[in-house]
Amino acid sequence: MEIIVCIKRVPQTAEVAVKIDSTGKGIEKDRLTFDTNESDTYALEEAVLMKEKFGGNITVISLGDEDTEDTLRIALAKGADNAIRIKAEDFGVLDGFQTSQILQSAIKTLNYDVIFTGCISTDAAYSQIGVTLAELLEIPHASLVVNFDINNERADVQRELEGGLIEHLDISLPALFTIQTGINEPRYASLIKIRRATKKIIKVIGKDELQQDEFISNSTLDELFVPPISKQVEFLTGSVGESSAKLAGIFKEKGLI
Amino acid sequence: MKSKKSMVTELNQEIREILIEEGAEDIYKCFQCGKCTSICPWFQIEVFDFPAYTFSLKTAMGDMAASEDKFELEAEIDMIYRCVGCEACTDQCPHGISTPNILRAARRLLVDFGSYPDTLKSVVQKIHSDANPLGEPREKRADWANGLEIPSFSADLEFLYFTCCLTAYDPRMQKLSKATSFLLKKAGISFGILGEKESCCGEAIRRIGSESIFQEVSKANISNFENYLVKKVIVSSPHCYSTFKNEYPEFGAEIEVSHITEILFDSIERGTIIPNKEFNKKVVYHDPCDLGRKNNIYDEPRNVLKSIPGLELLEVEDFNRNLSVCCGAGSGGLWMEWDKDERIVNVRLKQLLETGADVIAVACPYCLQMFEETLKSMNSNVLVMDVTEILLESL
Amino acid sequence: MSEIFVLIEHRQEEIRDISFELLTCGRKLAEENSSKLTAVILGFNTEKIVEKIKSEVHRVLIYDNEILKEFNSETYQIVLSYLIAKENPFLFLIGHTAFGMDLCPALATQLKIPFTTDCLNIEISDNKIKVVRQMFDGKLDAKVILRENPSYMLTLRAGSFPATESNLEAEVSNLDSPISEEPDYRKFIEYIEAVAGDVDITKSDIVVGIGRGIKEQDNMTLIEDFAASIGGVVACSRPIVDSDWLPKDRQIGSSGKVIKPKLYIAIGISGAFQHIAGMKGAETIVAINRDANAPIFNEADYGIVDDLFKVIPILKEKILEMK
Amino acid sequence: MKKIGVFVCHCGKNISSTVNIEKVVDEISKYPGVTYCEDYKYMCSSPGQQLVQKAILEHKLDGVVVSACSPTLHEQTFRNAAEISGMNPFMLEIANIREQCSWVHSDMKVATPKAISIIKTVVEKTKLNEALSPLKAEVIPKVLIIGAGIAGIQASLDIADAGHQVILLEKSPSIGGHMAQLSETFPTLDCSQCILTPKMVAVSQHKNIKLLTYSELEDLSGSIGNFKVKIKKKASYVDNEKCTGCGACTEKCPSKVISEFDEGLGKRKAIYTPFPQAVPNKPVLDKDHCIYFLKDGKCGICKITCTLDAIDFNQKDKIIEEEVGAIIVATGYELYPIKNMVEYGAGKYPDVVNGLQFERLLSASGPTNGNIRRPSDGKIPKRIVFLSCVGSRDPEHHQSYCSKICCMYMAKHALLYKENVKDGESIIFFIDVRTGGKDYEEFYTRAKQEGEILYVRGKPSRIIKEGDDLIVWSINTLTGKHLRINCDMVVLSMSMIPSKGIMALAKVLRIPTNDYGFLSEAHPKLRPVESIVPGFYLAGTVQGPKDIPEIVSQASAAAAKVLALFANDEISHSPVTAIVDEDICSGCGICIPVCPYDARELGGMQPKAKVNELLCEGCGICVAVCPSGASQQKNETDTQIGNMIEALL
Repeated sequence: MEIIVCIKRVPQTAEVAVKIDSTGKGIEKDRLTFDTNESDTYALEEAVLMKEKFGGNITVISLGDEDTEDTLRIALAKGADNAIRIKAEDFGVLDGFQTSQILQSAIKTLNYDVIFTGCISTDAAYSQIGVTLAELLEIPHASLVVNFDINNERADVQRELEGGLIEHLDISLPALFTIQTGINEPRYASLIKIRRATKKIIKVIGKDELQQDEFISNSTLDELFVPPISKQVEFLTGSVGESSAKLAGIFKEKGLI
Repeated sequence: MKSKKSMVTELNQEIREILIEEGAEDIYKCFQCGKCTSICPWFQIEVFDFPAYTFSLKTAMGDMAASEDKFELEAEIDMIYRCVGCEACTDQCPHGISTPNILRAARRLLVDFGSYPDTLKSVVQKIHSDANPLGEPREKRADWANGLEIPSFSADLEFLYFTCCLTAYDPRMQKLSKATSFLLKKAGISFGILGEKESCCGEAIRRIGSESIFQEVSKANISNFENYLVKKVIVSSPHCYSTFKNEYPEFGAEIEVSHITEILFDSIERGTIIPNKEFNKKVVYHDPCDLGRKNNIYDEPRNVLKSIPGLELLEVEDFNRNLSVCCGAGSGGLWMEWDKDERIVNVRLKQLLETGADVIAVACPYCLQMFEETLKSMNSNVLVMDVTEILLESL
Repeated sequence: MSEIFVLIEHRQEEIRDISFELLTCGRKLAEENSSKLTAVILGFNTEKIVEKIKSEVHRVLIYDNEILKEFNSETYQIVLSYLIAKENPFLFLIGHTAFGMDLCPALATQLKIPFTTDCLNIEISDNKIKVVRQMFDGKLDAKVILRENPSYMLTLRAGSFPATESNLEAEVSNLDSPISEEPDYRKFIEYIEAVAGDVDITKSDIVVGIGRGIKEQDNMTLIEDFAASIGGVVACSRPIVDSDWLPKDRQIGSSGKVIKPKLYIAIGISGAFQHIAGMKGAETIVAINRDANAPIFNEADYGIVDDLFKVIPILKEKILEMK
Repeated sequence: MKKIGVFVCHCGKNISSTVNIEKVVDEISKYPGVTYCEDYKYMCSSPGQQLVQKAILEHKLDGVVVSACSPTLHEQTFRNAAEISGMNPFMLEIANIREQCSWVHSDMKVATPKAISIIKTVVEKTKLNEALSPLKAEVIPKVLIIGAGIAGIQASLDIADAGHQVILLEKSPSIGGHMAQLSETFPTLDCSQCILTPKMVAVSQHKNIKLLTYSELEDLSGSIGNFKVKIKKKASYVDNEKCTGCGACTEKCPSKVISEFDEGLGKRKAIYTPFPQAVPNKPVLDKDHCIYFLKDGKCGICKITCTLDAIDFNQKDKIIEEEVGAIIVATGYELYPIKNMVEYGAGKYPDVVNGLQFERLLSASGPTNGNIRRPSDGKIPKRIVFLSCVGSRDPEHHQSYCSKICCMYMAKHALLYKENVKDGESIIFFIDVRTGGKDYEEFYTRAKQEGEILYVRGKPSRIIKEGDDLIVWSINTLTGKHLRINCDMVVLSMSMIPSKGIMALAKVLRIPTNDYGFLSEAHPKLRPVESIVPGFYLAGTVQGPKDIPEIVSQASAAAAKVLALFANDEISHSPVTAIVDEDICSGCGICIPVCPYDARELGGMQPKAKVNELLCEGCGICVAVCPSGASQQKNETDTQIGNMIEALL
């Protein structure tokens, strides 16, 4: 089985301060730690599990700058066989739609049965790359996959819906699946694989090699701003009855009950 | 799907070589006596086996974190992150081999490949971004000092008081930094703080294995020291102490570092601090690894306590000074969480409580945090206090 | 300006709340831009749904067919691409839900319509669309301008436009589905209910966290009743797990789960930093603690300094009164 | 101009692999003063030496330079060869192109020119060498043996039997040493005292042996063949002429003191003989514990008891002066103190004992009459844990060396314990079991089986007391399992260290020690019983940990070396010594304290430095410190050194 996994190197911003840079359109990256986008790690693990089960090859692909090769190398250490970097430095600022088109132009020349992507990136958070890419490649897709298997050359897929409900689907291959976190437990890389990964050659593709010149943009980011919030604890005073009533009132007002 | 376990270990020179490059060069000294293993705090955990003595051999064989099986590998990496870096093994090893260093070699490689526990990843990110492991804003680093009239450090002041991240941000720990600044003033010592210019000393992330980010944050501190002409530093945390004293010189730092207990004992001896209020409690002193075993400061904190009238100083028999047992917080342990019956802190706390003390005295914010948090679920009236807090009460 | 279309999302014969939020948003935009609002319903035996939507919009377009009974993005895509190509709405609004995420990018791409997802706010001026959406783990907001085009497609985040009522009279049209069979490449099999009792605290909008202040295991019922009264789940700090009063997967903190609910109520939790790390992403944080200096109050929006055993039963009553 | 011949050795490939010999010969042949140059594969071999001899005769050489290995190896060989050809041996010099050149380089391009330079400098030196004749000195055929344990006893008997005089010095009241304390000895399990006491008696009765017990060496001067020694015989307050050793005084003495002989497990009196078979069997009075001395004459029971009036409270220490030709040092060992082992209780627990204490418990003459009782409460220990390598093989905290005998004596201990306590259980913690000795492995195998000994691989980390029991913490490194073993007693096989005072003694004797205080032998393989300083010989554990067979062999070997010395009436001493030009010497005296051999003094009306050439070893320190240049070294004159430097530049 030939599997392609699309991954993205993203700044880890969940638990740290994020500051807007001087352009107003990006963030200060000096002090941020970069790592594989969270749901992408699950996508990769799912690929490795499938490879362990059915055999085959995994190719990881990422559109990014040179540092992205570190991220690709981690994927190699965790079980991918080949890695491709598409040189982001050949392009200007890209939106998600352009990214999908670039990925598509690179992937269309490859053999694949299954493509896995993460279901969302933690930086831009559009949840659109995977599904768009599937459409561009003209293959079926399913997003937010929380259970995956292959039977009789078709994918047996469960998607996560709101409220704890699961949607069970049957999809023909080749197809693309965006993977939800929690579908599996991403593995660690062993030192042996780390060692092997450091010696592997990552294929780097420039814009010239994509056989496509124009990538249409859907949107442009105009500005970033800090959401207006003010967090200063408001102590609700008075008797127990009074303070409780005030709190219940706040819940109501905020539509929480 | 679980792959089949192989009982054959293959020699892998490459793994050995890279681990040696990352600092595991001591492995050839090991003669497999196993003393490290039974002195290790994990030895006292009944339900868990931490085979410290195997790491040299496993490294030499290239059999470290080498399993091809996902679950076995996870267990191996889990093991690598159990080590609290207390150096009890190093202290007792006939050849002075540091198991923490051997494991750190593996940790460095694993960190580069994101193959380490998520809780520690978050610590690394926070220290990198916010200069503290709590993820609190840099701008608030000096908030503990609001209203205390502590000057910003300048070259005309003798000492820089470098707060630990915990004592800077955590409301409970801020009592330590406040007590410290009060005592320093009382002793007539000229000092200032750097506030938001301070970065975490980086000790924890270096031990976690994140060498590159450690170097980044430590260099930020070192260039601050240079820019502000800092010559002498007082620290609350033995972890800062160890790092400044033993590791920053690698990167060109030229500072003289004192732990607060050294300064306080000196002040008591010189009579600038006179403890005169009785503190009629039985106090047991817990030796922090980074202060005692790693830096040989055993007597100063004890002497401070002994100088307090009414205070009865107890010792944990057989487990004091260099034979003290780690609180479990070292080398990332503060953020790791093991099953309830697999916690080193419980072992140490039991030993401390068995002395019948009313107060557990500590000289390290990490130890304080570990003991106090654990005591909360124990229904005990025993207090955990920093030496500075106890001294403050006797003034 | 041509019309604004809203896709009505329903599941197991119930209209999803997001649909009313979409309608509220769509109505607002339609009013501001002197346009009309159309609801699009794909389903089977849609009468009950149509009934509830009729007063919300100017026009209702219905594809009622057995193959549209359940959501299938591929089927929906075929039907909607046919509809949109025919109607050319100015804006097509879809919920940013599991359905919407699966549908919108593919549909818009197929139709070559500029689109974006997960919008919190939408602004239309001079036929141009500017939206606000969150980035970087919700830490920053971004203004995004869509490429100028006669039509657009957006997905809207749930909760961005609290639903309001309306009393319009819609013109209802039933349309014939352009297809009569679910495509072979994607087949819906079934819905699977989550196993009862399996609580995922990271997925709940309301979380009630308890700490050492609860004192005894017997007091757990008090908290569970309270949580039930506001539709929340019970989670905790480490000491509670240590005491085996709750399973490990209910622990919030750096070594437990990291949660980002709409509402987090911390009861009897002092707020060790390990715990704070797990809950500070909550939208609204309420702390109830006897100690006014407890660090948890540094993170809280609202605080009550009092004995939890006094506060909780009364608060529960007040909430039930309000409901 | 002198005619110098140069002989370049290949040393097989040792030199030739990195030094281009052909080029060396070519270059050196052209060097001024070199009239002959030749190379050979092994110059030290018989044909090699013949080459040198032949060339001396044929080319009428005045001096020879052999370019080969270090002079410590073959300088003598070649000088002897030269002498046969009629050349003064001091006209032959060695140029070291092996240790100082070929071995330390791998690049021929570097090594070859360096070898050439080395040879040129030595040629320059040789040109100005003078013919010298060895100094001769008389040998006093009398030996001083320091320490009367089994090593000293054996050496004494061997030399005395050969008809020479022996002075045997022992600091304790009896001879016998540690061997007298032992129970049975491995691997044969014969009783230690049974084999030792006949030798002790033989010493006491030998006409050629002068036994000085309770005595210490005070001072030493002179050199090989002619040492002057001062010995302090400590006051024993007993007149041995009168005393018959009846023991009445000991019996009546009221002062009980911890017994050194019983390693602290038993008591002795203040006036005592250490053990029943002591030699001499005369008591000594231990002034530090005697009530008479401590309380100003308020006791004296011994004096009253002694019917022979042998007690003499006024006895004084006596200084005895002797002249001897050789000295054997056999001061033995002691055990590293348990108090250094913090993790094992640091001497806190009485039931944690060392190997010698356990010997005393096993010994029929011991404090428990050979019944094994634990020290704390006299209980029969049912389980004993033995720990190997305590303080040994621990370069980080203690000694890095292996104490060699522990593996064997632990097996013996456990076996004897099993014989003594039938239901007893022995556990031996080991890292490696080392049984290198004749019949040792067989003994170990037997002990393991008969003694039902549990051998566990691992080094325990702690001994903790819990109630009545001791708990040993360890792991079994072969199974990886944790062990917390409860037991009644623990025996620590502490490392052997040189006996107390060895450093002070070595300083008096001016002989070198290693880092631990063990005396250094002249060569670890070829001269194992000699010190590098002539006239001093080593026997037994003073040189390093050993078992009894090895000690006895070494003692006899030392004796043989002494006898070889005594076989000649006189010895020759190297003439390469310092000399003083009295015309220049100002008598400043700087050279006196720097001389490590005490070979210098100021003498004469107008004091001038003088050299005792028999003591002078030609080290050259005096030459270096002399401000006026009055001190010169024969065949190492300033001019020679100047020429050598010039040749190098």
